[in-house]
Amino acid sequence: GGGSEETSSSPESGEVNIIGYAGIWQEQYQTAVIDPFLEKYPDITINYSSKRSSAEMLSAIQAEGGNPITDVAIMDSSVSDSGNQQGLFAEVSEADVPNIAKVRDEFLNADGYGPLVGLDAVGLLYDTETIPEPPTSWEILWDDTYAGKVQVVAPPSALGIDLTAITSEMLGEDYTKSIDKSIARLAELAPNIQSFAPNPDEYQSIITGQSVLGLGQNARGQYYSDESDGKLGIAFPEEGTVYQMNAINLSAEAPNPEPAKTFMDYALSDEAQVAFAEALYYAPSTDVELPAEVADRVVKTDGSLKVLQLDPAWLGTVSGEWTDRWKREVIGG
Amino acid sequence: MSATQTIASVRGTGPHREQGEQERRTRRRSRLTALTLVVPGLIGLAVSFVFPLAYMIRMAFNEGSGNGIVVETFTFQTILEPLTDAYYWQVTVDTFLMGLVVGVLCIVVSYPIALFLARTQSKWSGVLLAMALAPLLTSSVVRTYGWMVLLNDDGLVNSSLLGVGLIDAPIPMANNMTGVIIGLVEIFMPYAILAMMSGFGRISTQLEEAAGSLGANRAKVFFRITFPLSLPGVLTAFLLVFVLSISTFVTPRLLGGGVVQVLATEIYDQATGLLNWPFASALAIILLVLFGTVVAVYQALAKKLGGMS
Amino acid sequence: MADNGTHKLSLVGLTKQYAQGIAPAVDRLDMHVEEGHLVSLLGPSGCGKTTTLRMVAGLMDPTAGQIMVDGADITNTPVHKRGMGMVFQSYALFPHMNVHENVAFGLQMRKKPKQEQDRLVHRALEMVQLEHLAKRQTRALSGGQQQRIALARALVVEPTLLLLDEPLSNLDAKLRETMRAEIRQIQQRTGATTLFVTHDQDEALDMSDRIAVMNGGLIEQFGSPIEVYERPRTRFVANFIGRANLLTVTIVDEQRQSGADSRYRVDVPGFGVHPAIGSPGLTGRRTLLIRPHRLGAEPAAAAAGLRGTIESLSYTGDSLSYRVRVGETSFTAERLTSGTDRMSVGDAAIISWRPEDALVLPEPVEDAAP
Amino acid sequence: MADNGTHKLSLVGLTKQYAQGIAPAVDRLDMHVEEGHLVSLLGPSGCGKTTTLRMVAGLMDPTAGQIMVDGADITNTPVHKRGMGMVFQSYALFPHMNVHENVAFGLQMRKKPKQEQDRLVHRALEMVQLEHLAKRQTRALSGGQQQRIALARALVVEPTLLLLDEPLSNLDAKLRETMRAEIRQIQQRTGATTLFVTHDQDEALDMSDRIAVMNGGLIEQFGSPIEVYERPRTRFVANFIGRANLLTVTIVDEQRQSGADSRYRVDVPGFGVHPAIGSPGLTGRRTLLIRPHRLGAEPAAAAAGLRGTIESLSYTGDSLSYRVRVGETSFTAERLTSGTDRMSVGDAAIISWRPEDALVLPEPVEDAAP
Amino acid sequence: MTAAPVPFKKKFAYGGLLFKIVVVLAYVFLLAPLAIVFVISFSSNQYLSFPPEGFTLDWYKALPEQAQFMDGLRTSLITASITTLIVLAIGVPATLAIDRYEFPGKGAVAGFFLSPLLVPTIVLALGLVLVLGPLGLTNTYASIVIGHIAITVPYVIRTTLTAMQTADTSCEEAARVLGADAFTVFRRVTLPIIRPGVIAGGVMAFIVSFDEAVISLFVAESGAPTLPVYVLRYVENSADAVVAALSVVLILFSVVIVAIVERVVGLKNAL
Ligand SMILES: Nc1ncnc2c1ncn2[C@@H]1O[C@H](COP(=O)(O)OP(=O)(O)OP(=O)(O)O)[C@@H](O)[C@H]1O
Ligand SMILES: Nc1ncnc2c1ncn2[C@@H]1O[C@H](COP(=O)(O)OP(=O)(O)OP(=O)(O)O)[C@@H](O)[C@H]1O
Ligand SMILES: [Mg+2]
Ligand SMILES: [Mg+2]
Repeated sequence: GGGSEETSSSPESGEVNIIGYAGIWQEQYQTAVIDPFLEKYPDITINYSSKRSSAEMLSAIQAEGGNPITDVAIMDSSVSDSGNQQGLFAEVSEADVPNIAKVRDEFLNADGYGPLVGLDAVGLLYDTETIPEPPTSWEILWDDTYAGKVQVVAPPSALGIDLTAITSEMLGEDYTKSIDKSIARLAELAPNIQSFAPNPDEYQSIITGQSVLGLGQNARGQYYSDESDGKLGIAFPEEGTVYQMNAINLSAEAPNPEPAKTFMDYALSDEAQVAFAEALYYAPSTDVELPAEVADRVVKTDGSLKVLQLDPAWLGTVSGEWTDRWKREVIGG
Repeated sequence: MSATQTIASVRGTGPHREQGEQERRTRRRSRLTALTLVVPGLIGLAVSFVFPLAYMIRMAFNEGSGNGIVVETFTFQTILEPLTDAYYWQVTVDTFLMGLVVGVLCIVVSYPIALFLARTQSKWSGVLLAMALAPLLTSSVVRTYGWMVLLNDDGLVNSSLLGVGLIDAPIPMANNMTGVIIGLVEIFMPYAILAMMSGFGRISTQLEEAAGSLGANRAKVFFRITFPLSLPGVLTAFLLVFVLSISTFVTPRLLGGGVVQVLATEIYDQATGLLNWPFASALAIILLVLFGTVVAVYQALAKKLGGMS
Repeated sequence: MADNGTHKLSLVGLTKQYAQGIAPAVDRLDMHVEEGHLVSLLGPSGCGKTTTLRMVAGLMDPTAGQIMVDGADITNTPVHKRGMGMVFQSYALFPHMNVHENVAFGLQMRKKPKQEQDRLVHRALEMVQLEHLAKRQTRALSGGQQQRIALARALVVEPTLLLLDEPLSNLDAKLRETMRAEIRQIQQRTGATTLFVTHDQDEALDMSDRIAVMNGGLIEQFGSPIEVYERPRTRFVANFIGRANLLTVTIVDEQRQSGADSRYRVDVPGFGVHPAIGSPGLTGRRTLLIRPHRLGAEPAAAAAGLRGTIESLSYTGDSLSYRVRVGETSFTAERLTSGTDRMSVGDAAIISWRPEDALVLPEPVEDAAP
Repeated sequence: MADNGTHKLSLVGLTKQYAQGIAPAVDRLDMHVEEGHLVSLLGPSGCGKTTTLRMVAGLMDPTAGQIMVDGADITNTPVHKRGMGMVFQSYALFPHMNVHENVAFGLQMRKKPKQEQDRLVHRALEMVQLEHLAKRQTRALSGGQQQRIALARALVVEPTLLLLDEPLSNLDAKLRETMRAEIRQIQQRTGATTLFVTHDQDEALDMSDRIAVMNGGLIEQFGSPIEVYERPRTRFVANFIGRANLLTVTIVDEQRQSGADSRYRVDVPGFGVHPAIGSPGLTGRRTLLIRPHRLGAEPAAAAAGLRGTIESLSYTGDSLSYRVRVGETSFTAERLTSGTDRMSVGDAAIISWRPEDALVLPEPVEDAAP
Repeated sequence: MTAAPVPFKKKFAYGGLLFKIVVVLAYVFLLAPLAIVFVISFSSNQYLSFPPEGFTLDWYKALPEQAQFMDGLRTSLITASITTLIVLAIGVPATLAIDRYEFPGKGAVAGFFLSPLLVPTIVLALGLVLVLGPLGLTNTYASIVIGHIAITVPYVIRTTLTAMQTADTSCEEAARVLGADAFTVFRRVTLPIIRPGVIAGGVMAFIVSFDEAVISLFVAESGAPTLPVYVLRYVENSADAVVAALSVVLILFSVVIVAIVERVVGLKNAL
C-alpha cells in the first residue's frame, strides 16, 4: 500500500487497534480474517476491542477523547455515518487502501469515508423442531401459539429499528413519514414477547429452548444453525427485510494509521471476504465469487430479495424517536 | 505549714482572661497539621468525585441530539424534557417503587437472619456470619447470572415446580420486574443484614428478659420490645438497600428482559445506546434528586427514632 | 428433705452446669426463704449468684433440682407465667417507652383494664416518689431515678417474689447508700419477699433479713447479718465479711458454758496457749478469728500480751490500722482515731485480745501446713 | 509571688478554660510541691484534677499561669521534652508491644544504647517484681500486673515528676489496697516527686505526704493527711474527707489557750450553748464539726446530753451507725460493734460529745438560713 | 441431682422452631444463586438448563483458554491493588486529621469523605466519562483507578475511623509523655493499634474495586476492561457455563480473602 512518511510506523509493522462486534462475530473474524492477516504480516499486532452494538463502539470512540486508541472500526453504517459527520473517522481513498477499487459502487461511501466491508440482513429466527417449515411471513410473530416464546431486541438496537420499518411496510405505511400504524401493531406483539433484551442472546435462546421465534441476523443465524445441527432455522419472509451493513473505517485520530490501512486493505481482499463469508455467512461487499453452498446462505445482494432501503443518515435522525416510541408504546404499553 | 503552702484563690473576681498565647499557638499548629493530612484526600475526591459530578451536571445544560452530537450551550431544555414527559415521570415512579419494594422485601427476608446472627450462641456463628456475608464479596454480575439460571422459564425453580406438578406452565419470573426484584432483594441482603445486626447488637437482651419477667410471652416480647427497638437499624438498612437498588443497572439489565425501565437503565441506554449525553445527564440529575430526597427523609426519621432508643 | 408449704421460696438441690466437663456454676444448692424476708445472695464474682437468680426467675433452666414457690413446683413454668418481679443491674428500662408506659407494661401483659392500670401505675410511682415524672422519657432520668422506676415496674404487678441483681452497683457511693435505705423501706412497706444479689458485704449486712454467703456455687452460710458476721462458720465467710485476723490453731481443751458457746483453750503456734470461745464440741485443728478492731495494739510499755513491731500503718481518717509483725505472723489491729498517742512504723507494740473476741470457727482445717 | 527555686514543682495562677463563657475547669491555682513528696489531688468528679495533671504533663496548654520545675518555667515546653512519667487510669499500655518493649519505649525515645536499655528495663521490672513477665503480651496480664508495668514504664526514664491519674480506680477493692501500699513503697524507694489524682479519700489519706483538696477548679485546702482530716478549713473539706455531723453555730465567746487552738463556747440553735475548740480569732456564724465516731450515743437512762430518738441504724459488721433525731436535726453516731447493748429504731437515746471533739471551722457561714 | 446435665439454653435467644425454619429459608434464598452457579459449573449440559445431565470439569479446563478472562483478571488485580494503595495513602491521614485534630469545617470534611457512598455509581460513571474523555484518560488503568477512588474512600475512612475512635488515646498520650514526637507517636503507636481497621478498610476497598462493574464499563470498556465487565459481556452473549466456572473460582478467591480478614481482624469489625 502507498503509505505516507509522516508517521514513524511503517505499513507492515506496529499495532492496530480494532473495535468491532463482540461474541461470535469476534471469534469468527479472528479466525477467518485476523489470524491469516497476522500470519501474512508477522510484524503487526492486533488488539481487538469488542462491543455489543455499534452505538457502543461509537460511544467508546467518543469517550477516547484526547487519548485516541482505536485505529479501525467495523460497525453498522448508519452509526458510522454519524461518526463521519462528527469527524471521528478519516476519508480513505484507493491510494490508501487499494482494495477499495474492488468494492461494488453501491457499497462505497458517498463522502469518501470507509466503504462497506460486509452485508447481512435481518431474518426471522425459528425453532425448526416446533416449526418445521420455514415461515414465509413476519405475521407468525403475532401468532398466539408462540406467546411468551418470542424474542425481539428493542431499539436502539438496529434489529428493533428494522422490525419497525418492516411492520410499516407490511401495513402499507410510509415509515419515512409516520410509524403510527407500525407501532400500534407492534404493541399488539408485545404480549407475545418473552424478552426485549435477551440474555443469552436470541440465537442461544432458541437453541436452548427458551424461545421459539426471534429476530436475528442472517449471518449469525446461519452460523448457529450449523452449530445446533439445524435446530435453529432462519428465514427471510416475503414482506421483505433490511440490510445490516458494516462499514470499515479508519479513525480520524488513529495512532497507527499505516498498519491500519494495511489491515483495511486486507479486510477487503478476496481472501478475507470469502473466508469471512464461509465462516459467518456475511455477504461480501466486493465483487468476488463465493462457493455455491456459501453463496446460498449469505444474504442475496443481487436484487432477488425484497429489501427495504433505510437511508443511514436519515435513520440516525429518527432512531431516538423510534426508540422512545417503542419504550412508551410497545414495551411500556 | 512549712514551705509548702497554698493560697486558695478567691473565685470570680478580676477581668475575664483572654485565651492563652500558648493555647493559640498550639491550635494554629494543629490546624496546619490537620490541613496537610486532609489535603491529599480532598484532591483525590475532587478528581474522582467532584469534577465528574460537576461536569455531569453541566452537561445536562447542553443540548444533545443523539449519536454523540453535543451542542455546547446553556439551556434548561434538556432538563425540562424528562420533567415534562409523563413517560419519564412513570420511569421515575417505577424506579422509586422498585426501590421501595426491594427495600421492604429485603428487610423482611434479612431480618430473621440478622436477628439470628446477633443472638445465636452457636459455635458455628462465625461460619454462619461468613455465609451471610460471603455473597457481598462476589460480584453482583455473578449473582445475577445465578438468578438468570434459577428464574428462567426452564430454570431450576420452574423446572422443579413443573416436575412436581405444582404448575402446568412456567411462571414468568425472568425478563420482568419480578425477576429484577427477586435478584435485587438477594443481592442486597448482606448489606441489610449487616446494617441491622449492628442495631440488634445494641439492644440489650436484658430488656427482653425484663419483658418476660413482666409476663410477656415470646411473641409479645418480639412485637413490643425487640422489633420497636430494632427500628433504627431497620431504617438504616432500608435506606441502604433503597439507595443501592435504584442506582444499580446490571441486574435490571440482565434480568429485566428489556421490559424493566428504570432510571439507571434509561441513563445507560441514553449514554451508550443513543449517545445522548446531555439527556443522560439530565436523567442522572433526576436520580440524584430522588436520592437526596430519600436520604433527607431518612435523616428526619432517624432523628425521630434516634430520639427514642 | 424440705418441709414445703411453710416457705415462700424453696430451692432444692438446684444445680446449673453450663457445659459438660466444667465445674457447675451452681452446685446442688438448698435454700428456704420465708415470706416477707429480704435475702441477700452475697459472694465474690463468679460464685453463681446471678445464675441462681436467673433460674429462680425462669430465665434459665436448671440442670437439676427444683424451685418451689408456696410449696408448688414451678421449675418448668415459663418465665412469663411465674409472676415474678425482677430488677436488673442495668435497670433494663424500655428505652422506647416513657416512665408510665414502662411501669404499665406488666399490667398490660396481665390485660388489666386501662383505668386500673393508671391507678396502679400512679400508686407505684407514688411509692417511689416519682409520680411527677410519669411522662418523662426514661433516658432523661438520673441513675437513682431509673433505679426507682425499675423497682416500681417490678413491684406494680404485685410479684410473688422480687428479684434484684446487683441493683446498686452502677450507682456512685453516696447514691448507693441512699438507695439502700430506700429499697429496704419499700420492700418492708410492700412486704415483698425478695432475693437480692450483691457482692458488697456492707450492702448485704445493712439491708438483709438473711444472708446467703455463696462461694463456688455453694452456700457456705445462711443466717442473719449478725450471725454471719459474729459467728462465721468458715474461714471463707470470716474473711469475706469484714476484715479478719485468721490463725490456724489446735484446740487444747474445751470447757462447756451454760450459754450457746464453749470456752476453749487453743494452742496458737508460736504464741502459746490462749483462751477463746466457739460453738461446743470442736476439736483438732481449727481457725481462730479475731477482728482487727477487737485486737488491741498498745505501745510496748503499756500492757501485757504478744510483743511485736509495727510493720506499716494506714490512716483513713476515722480509723488507723496497724500491721504488727509478731514472729512470722502479721496481725492487723484497727483503732478509731482520737488524736491521742499514735505509734509509728518500727515501734515496738504489744497486741492483746479479750477471750470473747477470739472465735474458733467450726470448719475444720484440713491442710497440714499452719 | 512564689519563691521559686526552692520547690520541685510550682504551679502559679494556673488556669484552664475549655471554652469562652463557661466556668474555668481550673481557676488560678497555686501549688508548690517539695522534692520527693507524694501529693494527692483529691476532689469530687469534675473538680479539675485531671485537667491540672494534664497541664503539668504538657498534654494540654494552660489558658493562663505558669508551671515551673526546679524553678525553670516549662509552660511552653512540648510534652515529649518535659521528661515526666505518667500513669493513666487505663494504664495505656501499648497493646502491640510486650512488657519489655513497653518499658523500653521511653528509653528508645531517649536513644539509649540497646544494652543500657535492657539493663534499665530489667531493673525497673525487678522493682515492680515482674521481671519474669518481660516477654509476655500485655493483654495477658491481670489488672494489678498491668498497673505495675505502667508504673515501671513511667519510672524507668527517671522522670523529673511522676504523674498518676486515678491509677487504682479500675482495680477491685482488695487489689486497690495492696497496690496502694505498693505504689507508696516504690515511690518512697525511688524518691520520685509524685502528683497523684484520686477521688477516693481513703487512698489520699493513706498514701500522701500532702493532700490538695480540690473543689470547682480551686484548691480548698492543702496540707498533710492529718491536717485535712483533723483540722478541715471548710465545710466542703470536712464533708468530703470522712463522714461528718455539721451544725451551723454562732460563736458566743473565745477563750485563748496556750496551744494552737482556742476554746470556744458556741450557740447551737435549739440545743443551747456548748463548748468547742477551733483556731483562734473566730467570731460570728461558723460551722461546727463532730465526726460520727466521736459522737457518743447511749441508751436514754445512761448519761447526760441531748435527748433524741433512734431514727434508723445501719449495721456493717465492724461498726454500727445510728441516726439519732434530736428536734429538727439528725445526728449520725458510729460505734464499733462489740456484741454489747444495742439500741433499736425508736429507742430514746442520749447523744454527747467531748469539747475537744467539736471543731469550729474557720470558714465563715454566709447563708442566713441555719 | 442424678439427672444428666442438659446443655446450656438461654431463654429468649429466639430459638423457636418456627424461627429457625424462617432463618433456614432466608439462608437458602440468600445462597441460592451462589449454589446454582456452583452446580452449573460442573454440569455437562451444553447450555444453561436444568437438571444437569452429567458432570464435567470441562468448563474449568476451558477457563485458562479464555484469554479475555485472564486479561480482565490482570486488569482487575492491578487496578484494584493500585486503588487500594492510593486510597489507604490518602484515607488514613485524612482519618487521622478528622479524629485527632480540631480544624474548622471538620464535620463537613468528614461528611464529604463519606458522601460518594450516597451517589449512584451510574451517575458517577457518566460524570467520569465526560471528564476523563477529553483528558484522554479513558480506557486506561488510570481511568479505572480514578473512578474507583471515590467509591472506595468511604470504606477506608469508615473502618479506620472506627478503629481510631475505639482506640484508647491515652496510649498516644503515654507515648508523648515518654518522649515521642508527633510523627513517632503515629508510627510507633497509633498505626499499629489501628492496623486491623486499616487492613479491613484496605480489603474492603480492594474487593469493592475488584467487583465494581459500572464505572469500569463506562470508563474503560474498550481499553482495559476489568473482569466484571468481561463477565457481564460474556453472560450477555453466551449460554455456556464457563462463566459459572469462573465465578466459582472468584467465589473461592473471596472466601480466601474473607478468611484472611476474619483471622486478622474479625469479620464484624471489618464490615
Ligand atoms: N453463659 C455462660 N456460659 C458458661 N459459663 C457461664 C455462663 N454464665 C456464667 N458462667 C460461669 O458461671 C459461673 C457463675 O456465674 P454467675 O454470673 O452466676 O456469677 P455471679 O456470682 O453473678 O458473678 P458476678 O458477681 O461477677 O456477677 C462463673 O464461673 C461464670 O464464668
Ligand atoms: N475537653 C473538654 N472540653 C470542655 N470541658 C471539659 C473538657 N474536659 C473536661 N472538661 C470539664 O472540665 C471540668 C474538669 O474536668 P476534669 O476532667 O479535670 O475533672 P476531674 O476532677 O478529673 O474529674 P473526674 O474525677 O471525673 O475525672 C469538668 O467540669 C469537665 O466537664
Ligand atoms: Mg452476676
Ligand atoms: Mg479525671
